[in-house]
Amino acid sequence: MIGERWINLAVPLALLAVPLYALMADEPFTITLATRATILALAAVGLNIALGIGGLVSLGHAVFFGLGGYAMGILAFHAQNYSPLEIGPLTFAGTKSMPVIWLVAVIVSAMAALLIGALSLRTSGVYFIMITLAFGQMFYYFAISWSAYGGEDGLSIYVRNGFPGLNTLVPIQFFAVCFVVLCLALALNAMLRASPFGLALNAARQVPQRVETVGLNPMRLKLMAFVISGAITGLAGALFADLNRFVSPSMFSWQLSGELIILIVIGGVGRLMGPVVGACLFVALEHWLGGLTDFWHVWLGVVLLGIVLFARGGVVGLLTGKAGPHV
Amino acid sequence: MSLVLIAEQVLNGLQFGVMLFLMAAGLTLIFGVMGLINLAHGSLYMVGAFAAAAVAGATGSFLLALVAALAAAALAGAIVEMVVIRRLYAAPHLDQVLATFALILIFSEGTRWVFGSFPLYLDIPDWLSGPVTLPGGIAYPLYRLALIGVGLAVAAGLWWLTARTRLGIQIRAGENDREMVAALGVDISRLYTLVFALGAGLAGLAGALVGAIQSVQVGMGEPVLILAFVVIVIGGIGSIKGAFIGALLVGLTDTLGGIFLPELFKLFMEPGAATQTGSALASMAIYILMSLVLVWRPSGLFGARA
Amino acid sequence: MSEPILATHALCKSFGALTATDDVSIDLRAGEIHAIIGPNGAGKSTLIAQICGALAPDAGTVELLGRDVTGLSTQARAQAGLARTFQISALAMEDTVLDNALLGALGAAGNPWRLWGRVSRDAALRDRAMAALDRVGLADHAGTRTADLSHGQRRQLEVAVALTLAPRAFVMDEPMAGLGAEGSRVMTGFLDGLRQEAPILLVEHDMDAVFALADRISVLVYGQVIATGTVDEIRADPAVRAAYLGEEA
Amino acid sequence: MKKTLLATAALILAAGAAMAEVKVGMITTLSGGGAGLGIDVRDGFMLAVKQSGRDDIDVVIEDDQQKPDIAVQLADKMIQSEKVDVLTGIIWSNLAMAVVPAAVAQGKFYLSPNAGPSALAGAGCHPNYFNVAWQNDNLHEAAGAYANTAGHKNTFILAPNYPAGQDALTGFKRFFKGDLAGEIYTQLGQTDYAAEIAQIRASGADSVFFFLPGGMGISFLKQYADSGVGLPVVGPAFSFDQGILQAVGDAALGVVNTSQWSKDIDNPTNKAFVETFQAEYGRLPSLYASQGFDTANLLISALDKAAPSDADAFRAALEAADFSSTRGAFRFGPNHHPIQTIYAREVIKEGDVFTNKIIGVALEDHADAYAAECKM
Repeated sequence: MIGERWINLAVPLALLAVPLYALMADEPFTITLATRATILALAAVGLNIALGIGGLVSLGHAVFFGLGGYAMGILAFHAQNYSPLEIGPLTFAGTKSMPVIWLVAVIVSAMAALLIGALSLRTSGVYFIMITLAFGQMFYYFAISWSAYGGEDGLSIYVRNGFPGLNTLVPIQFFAVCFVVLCLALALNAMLRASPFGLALNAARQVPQRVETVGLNPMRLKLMAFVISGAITGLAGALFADLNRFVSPSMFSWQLSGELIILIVIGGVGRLMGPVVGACLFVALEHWLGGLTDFWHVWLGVVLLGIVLFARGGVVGLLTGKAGPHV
Repeated sequence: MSLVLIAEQVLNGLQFGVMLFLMAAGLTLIFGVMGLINLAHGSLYMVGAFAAAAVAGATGSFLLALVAALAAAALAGAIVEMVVIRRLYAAPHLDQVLATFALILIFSEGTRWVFGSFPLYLDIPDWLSGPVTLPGGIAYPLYRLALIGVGLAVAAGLWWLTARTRLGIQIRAGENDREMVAALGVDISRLYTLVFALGAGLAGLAGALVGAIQSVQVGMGEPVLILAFVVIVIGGIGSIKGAFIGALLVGLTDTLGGIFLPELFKLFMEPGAATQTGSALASMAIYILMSLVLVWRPSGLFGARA
Repeated sequence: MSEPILATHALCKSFGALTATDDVSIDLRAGEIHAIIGPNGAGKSTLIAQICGALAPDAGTVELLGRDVTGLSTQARAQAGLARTFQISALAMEDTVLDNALLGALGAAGNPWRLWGRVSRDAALRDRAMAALDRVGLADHAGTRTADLSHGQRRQLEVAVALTLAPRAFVMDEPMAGLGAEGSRVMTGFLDGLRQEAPILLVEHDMDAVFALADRISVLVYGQVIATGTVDEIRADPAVRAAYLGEEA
Repeated sequence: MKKTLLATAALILAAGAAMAEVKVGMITTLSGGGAGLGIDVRDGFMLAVKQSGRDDIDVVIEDDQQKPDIAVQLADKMIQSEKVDVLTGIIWSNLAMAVVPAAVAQGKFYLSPNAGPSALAGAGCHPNYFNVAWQNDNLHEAAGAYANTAGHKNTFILAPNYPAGQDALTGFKRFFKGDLAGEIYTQLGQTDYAAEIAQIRASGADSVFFFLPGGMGISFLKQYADSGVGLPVVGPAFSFDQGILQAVGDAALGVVNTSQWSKDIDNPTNKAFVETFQAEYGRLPSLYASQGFDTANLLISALDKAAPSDADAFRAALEAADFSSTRGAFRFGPNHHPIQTIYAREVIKEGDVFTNKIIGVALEDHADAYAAECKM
């Protein structure tokens, strides 16, 4: 058995090693794949705060992923067309600067998470799963019908947005940006777990009645977790849009919410590195199985079933020999 | 807008709702008795439709096709229950969501493997095709009337089953207390398989009935699945009565919203934009309805209080 | 006589046709242990739930330190100085013993919103948590996973979490439940000393403990208080003997 | 002398082009509900490659699962890792919008076998982008023109509420001269059209135009036939294509639809295509298969003249469109979209098989409405 601390160190190093190797072997597509895994991991790291620590099974996290994506899409769309963005009486200029886009993505998704969380947290269990799904569907259908920004067709951004001092069009440089963001999110996650808030949230998942009797409000703790979680997933959405230079309503789809949960469960619910391991495996599986057969979804399904039935605690759980937190 | 048209649209909403009920009843029954969230319920709907299309193609008989749909879906349900689902009853919701999501992948692509990528043919039998004229001069398709009839009959049948039969007593006892049922000497795992197969059979029947007027294709179960979940959540998970009321509510909201919302927006917007905005809002209407219901009653209309 | 710390006035609660709490008025005064006894199904748990705010009464009021708290949430009552222990241990089983105590300390500090800094390195919180663990004899187990504790140790941890709050009144739901003779003896000794810090409303089935500890006893039968008095008064009360102790009057 | 030298050089270049391996990346939908279309495009394309007898064309095929992000990822892979020269295969407009602008900006050629979003035909056109199928509006415009000739005066139109649906209604209205009895947008993926059919019945229309691709069209047609409304229906070929026609069955009989291709277009290329496709794959070819087939033949005709590495020459070779199309005459307009004849077809039953028969020409030598906005 391996200590979780070693995994926490080894996984990011491995994720870093793959594109570095690809750079030397001149396989730029592998770098793109690693970037995709990194961004999906970031989204799942966000979800894992709500899911793994807070116990909130959100089947609507695609909302935040999509909002982040559209924040990027809309700002860059106005910048590339040199048209102003008008919200009511206010007029903004579009932008192609990643830091500004990130800030907007984080703020917008945090606000959405606050609203959705405040309404959804009135329910629990299956109802919570379903009401978050309902919000996801609302955003999905809204985006499809919103023809000003492409509707179902989505929005294409022809050139990747810029980051001061970098050429983000070079795959390895964009990977580096995403990797650093992921590491920061992981550090935030680790810090959160050990903090007073993390302790209280962790207890709110396991014994909400206890948390109440020591004078704390478990709902508010969970809401805060939901907001932080949504904000990180939103940031991932903005990066994902930049990776593809494209946003579309499919970023809001319930299948995407489901995939984010899948990533976490494959890796290990509530584990710091669970989402990262899960995202890497998922992208690798997708790539490898997809090349093997047209019907690769069948085998993906079989692998997933195997993990749920026989590897509780996910891959990290298998490696450390410890079951994960109970959600 | 004439009264006749409104009456026809209400009938359409009812018919849609009644079909949703066939899906939702199984889903809510399975949740009520076993506490299981079954995302793969839509796959069983698809299995029913494909079985019906295959049998109708081979024999030309619509009734045989319906029987085949029921049987195939129930059988698929029973097998899935015994091989996979059985291991999930004690598992947290998260694992259930995931495992049944995996089953969707397997069912969908497996079906495509067997039947190919093109939609299958399944049509209304001659003796049910064409419109009939109802009182008030409404010309309404006979088949859709038949659907309403079948749906109501199934609803009545389910009520009778749960309220009046030995199996029903076991089901209701199972909802309340598993150990109690086991202590009464009922073979609990057989009961679960039976309930799962019953729910699956209903989904398969719905798939076949609807498949005759829609397209029998891979992935047809997923949109219906989401709607069925909306229905049971609105009605209160585990409640057959709730599923029935919820199904009608969703059916009517979806159908009437699609017609009246664009008209409503035309009162103060130019027609093109009104149609688009109205349609957009109509497609979100049932989800808005669902979140309103849940914010008002967090356990649905007829759900047990948490 | 001093002002009661905690009191209920004519509390009523029914579930459909079942009346679980019927016009219950009891009080808890400084320095005392007031035990509530009664047969199973007498409504003790329902009463506690209303006192602590988990359940809203149909009628009547709950007063804490002279203030009407009937409309307040559980957490507001906790902040006002009410600490509760659960009949079935409500502890974060996946976390360490210290973590559970830290949760109490965090509740006492009233601010769980700090997102940075290791909670276990916060001296103030840690000292408070360790002091409580020390008092119930769990200091050596601070690093143990709660799920690995024995049943008796979990009962002690329940009390320790309540202690971290430094409350004005305790409500304890069967703290002796499942403890052996030795465990009960230790817990009895501990509670005996605790009453000077804050009075205890004690729901308990262990009659030896109740008779050893209680300053006053209230007997709850079918949701009604049929008698309140000292140990001797209750022992002698014919109604209690009839209804509860099952003896002929 | 100089002239001869140049000609010789061109010959050598051409010969060199014929020798060098050409890599073609095909991104298309091979799994999920829309897989039928992608499979047809792929099969048609590969049939043409096979018939050309050339073994120097290396086609890399990948499944986009009908997801834009996957398509973009595959395009990156093909450009960065496979180093393809030409991309093709995308079925859906939204996927094309995600992939094409970036791919052509990186100097790759893209040949569209199906999707033709207006953005890529107008202001967003590009010298390296060629559409071998149609601009999205074309078949709808033809449907509008046909409705005029058929004498429809008051028609009811409907399409899903998404950009291609909005384009469809715009395209129809651009050519239709009669009145509109009603105009509705349905939900994307909607399966029940009872409410819309009731509105059609109540509207007093004399005809119906609809654009509902895939399963939506099957559902609509079955329900429409059963409703007994019975008004004449016009639509683009997408709902009457060989792949799904069998699933619609009798409900489609007699419906008129517009298409730039039909299996009974009378020319030797088409006859041979229909026969060999059937022999190779055991089913009748569809519209999509013909488009895949034409795309491959266009590519091969250009490869005979120049290598993609010589971008200008290769582009000129593509522009010439010097290949024999299943549609007969075929040429590109200034925005690299086809100028072609669009037919009106009627659904008939041949033995047990439902198929289409040409009943007339809807629009002759039709170009798209966006060509003027294209500056290249």
